[in-house]
Amino acid sequence: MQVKILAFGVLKDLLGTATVQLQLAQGATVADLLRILEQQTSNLSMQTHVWQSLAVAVNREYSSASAVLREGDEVALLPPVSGGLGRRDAR
Amino acid sequence: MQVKILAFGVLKDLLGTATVQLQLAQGATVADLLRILEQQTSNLSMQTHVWQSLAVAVNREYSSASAVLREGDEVALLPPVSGGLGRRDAR
Amino acid sequence: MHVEIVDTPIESASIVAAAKADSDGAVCIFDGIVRDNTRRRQTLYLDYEAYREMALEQMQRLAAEAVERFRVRDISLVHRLGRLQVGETSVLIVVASAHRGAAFDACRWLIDTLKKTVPIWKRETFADGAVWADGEPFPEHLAARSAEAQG
Amino acid sequence: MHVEIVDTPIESASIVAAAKADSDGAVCIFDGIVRDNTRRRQTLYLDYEAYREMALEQMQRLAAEAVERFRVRDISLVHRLGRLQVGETSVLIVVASAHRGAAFDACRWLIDTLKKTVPIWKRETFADGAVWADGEPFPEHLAARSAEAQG
Repeated sequence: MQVKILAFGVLKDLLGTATVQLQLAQGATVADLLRILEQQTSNLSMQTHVWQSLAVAVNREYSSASAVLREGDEVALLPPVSGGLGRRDAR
Repeated sequence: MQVKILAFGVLKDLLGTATVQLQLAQGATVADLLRILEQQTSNLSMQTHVWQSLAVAVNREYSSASAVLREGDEVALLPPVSGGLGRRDAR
Repeated sequence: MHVEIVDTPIESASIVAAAKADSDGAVCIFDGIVRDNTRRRQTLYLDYEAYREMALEQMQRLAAEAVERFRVRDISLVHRLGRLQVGETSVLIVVASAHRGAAFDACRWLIDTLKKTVPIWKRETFADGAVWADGEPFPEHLAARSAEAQG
Repeated sequence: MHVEIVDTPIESASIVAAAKADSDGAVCIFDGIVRDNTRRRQTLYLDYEAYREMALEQMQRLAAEAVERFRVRDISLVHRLGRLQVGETSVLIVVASAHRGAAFDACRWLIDTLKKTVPIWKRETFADGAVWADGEPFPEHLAARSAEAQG
């Protein structure tokens, strides 16, 4: 089956593209997808922390790693968000 | 000695005036002054709670009941304040 | 700091614009407006009066204390006196700061403390009468008579 | 409710004016502006980008949840995208309520929650380079990989 990947922020830079179509085995989960993408970019080893801190939205809803993907899903890779103002504000 | 009394809000209505000069014995305190004023208005018995809840400013500084007054002092009688917006906001 | 007591409408937009600086990341604004009712009784208008000189001094001290205490960059604190119609601003507080936590904390402390300590009173005129609004009790250290003496 | 993502300057004054109603006594406003530095590194400008459809949906839910949770009357929540200069507003939150406590609480909850959950990112261009701003870690229930899986 095919899903559409959207990448944002630093993940877009890492994947070198904002959108990509990906072929996955039937029954693949969000975790499977992340493993595949991480392997594809493993030569950029400095960026591994990005894969640990991201969130994934499937069809615009936050989704867990165990969620099963379906044909035509829109899967967005979201680095930690930084809307509003500076991060130091949280402190 | 003579002091100048300023009354605000409901206390102004109660005393029937915003400013009054009052003759006091040398060494009189804020408490003495309040006792005199309370006696002068004692026929308006419904208003006694006002005398228990007020603050007094001497020369524009909040002052305790034990403060000794001096010739020419400006003594302001302040009902509980209600600037800003409604009281229920506090809840 | 911009601390003022005015007798004419508070120009919120220009006060807020003037309060910002390049080092600010957060501006927290409190706009106190005249509500159309108190405990469901219909309000026609409010008259604010103050012990003006003392009120201004107290407001200046509050603003200075808030800058010190919350480490915010700047504060504007403006209260209006006289007759106010429903919807008009009686008090405007603008706190500008590099960070938002301090801006919120300072703004809230300012309105809470102003309402208890700054000598301003409000006479509320309803469709069916007028009263001096109940104030909040003075903090113990400001009241002329202690709780003990009242008992 | 007025929830919007815009690509042009946020007109704070008119949004605030439109947010007020006669039953309001308190309006709490948060204005997030572009600061001239981050950790003392000089900021030239910021570029905000979003997963736009999802960000708007998330903002709408946040506003509705805040109304429900804090019992405030109305909320305006506007975020700007694109290139912003120092001093410009990136996010404006306006909470109108009969009472001030709820207005402050809702306003603060909105900015705190927005910053952790709404998919918007910021690329910061300094005098000496550009970076994607570090975001705040996602709340545990939103992160794709649990703390356990990471260990």
